[in-house]
Amino acid sequence: MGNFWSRYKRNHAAVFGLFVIVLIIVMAITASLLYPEDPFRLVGKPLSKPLTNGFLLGSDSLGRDVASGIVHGAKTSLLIGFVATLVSVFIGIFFGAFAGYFGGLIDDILMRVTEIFQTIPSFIFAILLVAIMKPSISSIVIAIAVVSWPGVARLVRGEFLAVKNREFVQACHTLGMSDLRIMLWEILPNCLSPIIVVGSLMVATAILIESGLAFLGLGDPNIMSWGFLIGAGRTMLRSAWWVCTFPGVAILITVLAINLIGEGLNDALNPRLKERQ
Amino acid sequence: MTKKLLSISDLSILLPTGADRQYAVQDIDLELNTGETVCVVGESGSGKSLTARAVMGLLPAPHVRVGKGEIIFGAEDLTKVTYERLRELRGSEISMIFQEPMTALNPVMTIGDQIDEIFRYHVSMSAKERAEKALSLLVDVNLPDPEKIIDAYPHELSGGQRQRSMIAMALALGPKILIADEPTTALDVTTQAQILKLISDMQKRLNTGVLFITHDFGVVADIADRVIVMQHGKIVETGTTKQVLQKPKHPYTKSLIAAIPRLKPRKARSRAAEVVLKTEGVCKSFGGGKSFFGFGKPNREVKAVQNVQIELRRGETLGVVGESGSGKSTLARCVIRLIDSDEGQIKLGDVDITKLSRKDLRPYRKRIQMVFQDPFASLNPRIRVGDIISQGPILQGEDKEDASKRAYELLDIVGLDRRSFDRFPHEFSGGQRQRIGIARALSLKPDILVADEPVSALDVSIQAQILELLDDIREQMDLSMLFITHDLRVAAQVCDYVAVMQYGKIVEMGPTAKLFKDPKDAYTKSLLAAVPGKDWHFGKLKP
Amino acid sequence: MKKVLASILMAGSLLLGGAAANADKSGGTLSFLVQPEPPTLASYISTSGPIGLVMPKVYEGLFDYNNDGTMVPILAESYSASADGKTVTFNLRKGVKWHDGKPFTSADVQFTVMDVLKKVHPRGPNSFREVTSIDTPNDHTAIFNLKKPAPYMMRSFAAYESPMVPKHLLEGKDIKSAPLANNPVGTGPFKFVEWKKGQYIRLDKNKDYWQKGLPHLDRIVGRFIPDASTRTAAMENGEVLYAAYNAIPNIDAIRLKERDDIDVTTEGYSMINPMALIEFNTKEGPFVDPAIRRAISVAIDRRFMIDTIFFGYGKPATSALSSNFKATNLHAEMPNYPEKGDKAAANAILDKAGYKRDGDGVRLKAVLDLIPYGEDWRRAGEYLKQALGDIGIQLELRYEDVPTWLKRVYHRYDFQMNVNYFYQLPDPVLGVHRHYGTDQIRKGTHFVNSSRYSNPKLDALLDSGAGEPDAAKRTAAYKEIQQILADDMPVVNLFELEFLVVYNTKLKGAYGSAMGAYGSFREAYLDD
Amino acid sequence: MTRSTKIFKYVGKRLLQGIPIILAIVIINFFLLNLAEGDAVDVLAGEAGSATPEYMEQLRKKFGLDQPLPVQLMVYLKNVLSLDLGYSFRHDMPVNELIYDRFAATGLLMASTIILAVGFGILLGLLAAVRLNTWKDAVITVFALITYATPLFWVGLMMIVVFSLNLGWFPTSGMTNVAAFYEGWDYVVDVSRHLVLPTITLSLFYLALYTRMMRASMLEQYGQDYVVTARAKGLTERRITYVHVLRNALLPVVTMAGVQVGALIGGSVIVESVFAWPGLGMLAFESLFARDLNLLLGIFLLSSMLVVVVNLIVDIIYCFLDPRIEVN
Repeated sequence: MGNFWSRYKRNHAAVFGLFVIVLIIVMAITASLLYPEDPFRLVGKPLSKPLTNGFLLGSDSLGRDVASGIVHGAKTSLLIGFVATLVSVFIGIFFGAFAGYFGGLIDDILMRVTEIFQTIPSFIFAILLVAIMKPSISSIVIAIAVVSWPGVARLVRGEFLAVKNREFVQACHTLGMSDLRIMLWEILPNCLSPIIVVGSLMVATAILIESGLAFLGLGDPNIMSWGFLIGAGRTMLRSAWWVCTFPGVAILITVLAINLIGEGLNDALNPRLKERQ
Repeated sequence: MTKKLLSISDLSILLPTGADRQYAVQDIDLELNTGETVCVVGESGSGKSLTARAVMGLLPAPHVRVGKGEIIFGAEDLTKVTYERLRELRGSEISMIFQEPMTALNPVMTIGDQIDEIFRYHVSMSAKERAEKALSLLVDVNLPDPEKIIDAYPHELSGGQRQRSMIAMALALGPKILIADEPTTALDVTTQAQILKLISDMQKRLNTGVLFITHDFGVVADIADRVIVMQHGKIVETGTTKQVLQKPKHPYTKSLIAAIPRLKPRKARSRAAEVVLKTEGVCKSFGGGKSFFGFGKPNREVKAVQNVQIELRRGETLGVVGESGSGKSTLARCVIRLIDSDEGQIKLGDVDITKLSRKDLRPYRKRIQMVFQDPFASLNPRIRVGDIISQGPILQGEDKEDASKRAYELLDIVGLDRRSFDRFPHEFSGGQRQRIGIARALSLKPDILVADEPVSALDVSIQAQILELLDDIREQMDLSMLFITHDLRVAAQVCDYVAVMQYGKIVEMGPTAKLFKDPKDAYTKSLLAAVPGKDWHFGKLKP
Repeated sequence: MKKVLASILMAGSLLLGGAAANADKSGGTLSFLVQPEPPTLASYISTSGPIGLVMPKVYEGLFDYNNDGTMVPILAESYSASADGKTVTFNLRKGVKWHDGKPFTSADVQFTVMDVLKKVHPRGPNSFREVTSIDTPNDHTAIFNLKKPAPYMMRSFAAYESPMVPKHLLEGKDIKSAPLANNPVGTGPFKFVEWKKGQYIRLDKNKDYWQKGLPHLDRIVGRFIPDASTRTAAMENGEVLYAAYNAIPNIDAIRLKERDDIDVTTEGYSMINPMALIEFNTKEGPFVDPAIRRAISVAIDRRFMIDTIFFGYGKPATSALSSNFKATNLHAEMPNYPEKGDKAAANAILDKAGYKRDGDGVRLKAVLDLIPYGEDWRRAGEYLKQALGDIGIQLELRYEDVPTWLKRVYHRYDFQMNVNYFYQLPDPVLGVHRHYGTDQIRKGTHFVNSSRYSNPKLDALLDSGAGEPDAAKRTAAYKEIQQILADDMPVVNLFELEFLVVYNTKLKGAYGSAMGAYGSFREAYLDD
Repeated sequence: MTRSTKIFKYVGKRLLQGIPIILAIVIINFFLLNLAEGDAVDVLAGEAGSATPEYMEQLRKKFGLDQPLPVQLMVYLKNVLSLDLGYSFRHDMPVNELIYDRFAATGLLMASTIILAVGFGILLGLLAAVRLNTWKDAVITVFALITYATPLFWVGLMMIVVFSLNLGWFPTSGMTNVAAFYEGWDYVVDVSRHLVLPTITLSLFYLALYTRMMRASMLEQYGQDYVVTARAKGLTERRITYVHVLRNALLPVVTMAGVQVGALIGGSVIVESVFAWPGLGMLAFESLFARDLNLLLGIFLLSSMLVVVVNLIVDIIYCFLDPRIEVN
């Protein structure tokens, strides 16, 4: 662990990214302290410019505080990002592990299913799923997970293929270990590094997908999220730029930070990528 | 007539800050003359490769760089010349060949193109001339069918052919110096012999000075004029081959030489009557499967093991020797049922384990265990040593406490500190890891140990210790051992009985001493002939 | 008592004279926004908004209507009604040709009304419900025979409401699937040329238009741009010159209005009378009690909704009828419609009705469905959630796509309250009755009485309101109707929407018709 | 077997293997869409203003929506197998015709996007890797990170504001100038002008992806042994970079480009929506909310086919780039 951290902190940008994300998480957790009012509350003069009428980042067309929306929305956006990633990583590991470990017919069948999901144009499919399940936070999470898992499955399969022939796995076989135990306790921990790196980037992608869905009007109407703010502000981008710009910037910063973390994780977990000689 | 080509004096190479030592190479002096072969010998981490690279200006800058000293070539100090000058010298005056010809060649360029580049960047010749020259070079290095090889990609060639191509490339412009960085380590023993011969022929023809990096004293004995022994970045001994090999002065050199397995077969022991393992007509093929939808033809079939009969008796060590691809590892994996054989019987005592289901097999698992080749791949980096050793017994139903107790005992047996129990594999050296692997194999108190090249990834001094350990254990525990190796010297040292495999078949089998002394099969003969330094092993040295 | 209801002779010469004076106005292409892309061009089957933007340029009605309500003769030159109002005779214009060259005759009128509008048009069966037959004594005379007088019928002859379609291209075919739908052939000033799906509909000048000198424009192109911001940008860039029905969001319209070359008007919607409202499920769920519905109406700050969501465009509702019906003396202001909302009063109503607040101050919980026609309605829902939360009604918003929402509200009645908006159209009979009549509880039919409110007294009043020829009696009937509705509130009317037209000032002559964007644009021209 | 007949056979085999995948996609989507409430008739009736239940039943009968689901599916599959994608309820015309028209627009946008994104991504990644740890590398890396992280619609709208409204260089939206109806060469120029902004917007995201990937890939290749060999041969850095490293570094980028195609069709929904580009993405979006089942299934079918074909093309390109890959 100490070793990991020392390698991670060598990448200054990644440390910065981590700092930003921690800040955002703290902001999300303390949202109700920073802005105790419901972010949907109409609290002032509609369409106030930033820094006027007591609004740090301005107010939207109904007089809601954009800053409050961003602080409260951080929770939702991060939650969507993390949960969707967890779900898709879980599905991906399931498919990838069984396909890679057992090979043969099981591999063929699982990979065909994966291929099917990879072949469907993903964003349209996400729209379809959300539309069918009705826009809500859970349907958005499910939709994002359903369209993102094939990448993980392929990655995990590749890792399992590589690791399953390593000698320590063979040693487990000679000890009479069961397949499930080998997969879970022996192989999986050795595949975690690339999964963590890819997963960290998927969080960013999930947040972007959520904002795209919200842009198309497929956000949860009852929960404050950055996507919601963007959806609410996008038609007035030209007249009241702040309503949609600040949440957009919030997304940009978050996605950027997560990406920096992802690269840092990559450097720290996969030191295979040598510096140029 | 010889003249001085290269003179390295007081050279130190700095490692990046934070490395375990400050210098990779410290205060070394070295000279190379025309027509001479200087071998730099040392174990991994001795700094021999970096020394070679420093000559070419190929240190992985900026992290690793020359700290002080000079490398004089002709009238120039190579540590000071411009990059452009260095580039001119590389490939034309000084050439280099590498250990792993597969990765050292660009996978997406044909051999011809890769040779052609040298001419394009050093001399001005027409395309036609260059092509002709390239072809003649391939002929020179005895490549079969050079017209075909010139258009081939590296992956289409065998390891030996690739290394020949590398040599052709290196010698293209008749360099004054050839630096060879373990050029035969990745090759089979027969191929190694051929490549060594090729290098030495070329050297004679071109009067090249060869700086040869190796860890194998056998190779040194075969080719070197002078020897430099390195340890931890310093030169500990230097002298003519004869001096160093026959009368080593430095204790390190002495210990190294003592550790080298000799081609002298061990003394035969009396054979026990009890057969613990017996295979009959074992066959295994790979490929030939069909895809899910059944399109297309089945893949090409490789018969890895064909109709193999072996017999292992209690307390003896049966060696299976052969070159890469001979099927010896496949046989080992069939015996231990990591893979299922296609045909034949594998009997543990009276029980044919090829027919057992995975569940029924489980009780038999503990009777036969395996030691693996790669000490780094054979231990799960995420699991503590204690758990690695004790999980076998736990799986077989032993309770946790007993298993731990046993694990501690095993650590003692394989010569590891009891504190190792709670540590992770990456904290150990290769030799220590191999001891952990042996402890794991012993944890189930097996009757039979299958050792698949257990020492081939280890430095020679460590190799000797592990071989000794295995032999001790076999003795103590009355184990029988199936010992897979490519190295006849190792086989000679540990095996009572030897089977020689080629193309999946056993071509010859017999008591070690008899087989080595009086090989019947042509292949066995050629294997024995190719063992590096065999003359030296039998007390002779290159004149 | 034989009385000519009206006899209009808008001087053709005047129009012709005008045309002559505008002879130099010819030429140019008008591109305007059509939002969203229409499903088909069969305006005789669908009254879908975007179809209305395009097709009145191709098909014509018997009359058009001016902003002041006067009728403009188009395919009919005049009409007269019998004294009992049961026979209406139309004198059709001579020399009118369909775009394919065939003459337009009374047979087309007869076929259009009897076989098309009365059968497959969404509103035709209602508008022409009293028409039993049409006689065609000659090619230029069509006599409508009615069961009862139907004064409102005379408000529905515009091209958008009742387009005249060619009999020779529809007769004997399945009207719903006839190829005419996507290859319209009309009598109008512009001919249909092509419909490039996802891009535009192109109409070119009808050179053989019956009125010489018209139209001025060479071409009209209706463009489809799905994104509102991009529509605004296209308007700013001069790529489109005309945008109606809030294709440009109000907030942008206000900004664009400041520019010299762009102007905004609310005219051209007087035949539509759109009204935003909340429908309640009055049969089950939390809103069975009229007191709650009344309290909701009282609590809502209608002015705030108009100002914040529609940027000041709109009028607070003051009764079940649009204030535009003041012109016909049908509208009466009612209680329970405070403009700024009165939360104290609303709380009082709820307290009195016995709805107690729990520890969180919540009296009851409900789900509010939102009409899935754009962001504005989401804002409305978000406002309502706040406003009703203050009086102890905790709302959860539900926003589903169109088919799901339609099924929920009009098919399964699986809703509690629903934000929606309706066109009240030029007469309450056409646009208002459908919410309240017991006969309008028609499961599976969209945009009718989804509240399932049924009141025999109201039904009787609606009946008499529809057929009453006497203006004073009609006024009285509607006053009582509005009174009952203000008490029972099966539907809470929120505000009268004012749609905007945003247009480039280059474009002239497109604003005379009461049909506004649903007009023919035959007199429109570009002034450079 | 010669290489070309091998490739030919391989293509055939891959296409055959694609068929069950595409059919599976159609079937999955068929059932998914039927899970959704409401059908095309509801939407049509809702848009029309009002329609009687009897009329709606009639329409359903006409569209075959009154049949049980398995029957509808069988009918659909039967049509698909005879290359007929059925009839669009909403647009009242054959799906084949509708899609054919839109496909050109989508194909154009996709092709230009891929060319731009892959081309510039490779170039920038290369530049960043060659100029590692200089300001150029820093600028490129930051640019890639930011464009990757910026929501697509935001970029699109800003493009319109800057390049259409403020600078007036390009039209805001659409595919052609509808006031002009150009023909011949003018038409090509016109469409190209309309293509610029959507292409840039859509490619920025992928450009960032490829840039980062190319950079990483270059750096990884620089660490390979063959680079040391090349240096030992006395080659110039230029030659090493552009001949040795580049070709090897391209391989993962090419693979990635193939995988991205599917995402590209989906990702274009937002760009098509912002720029009113008449492509399949927008059509799919609209037909979903109109429950125009046949049309939507047709689009899914076509997009999936496109993905299969493009992946195949990428694999073939890969074969030529990497001689180690055997076509089999």
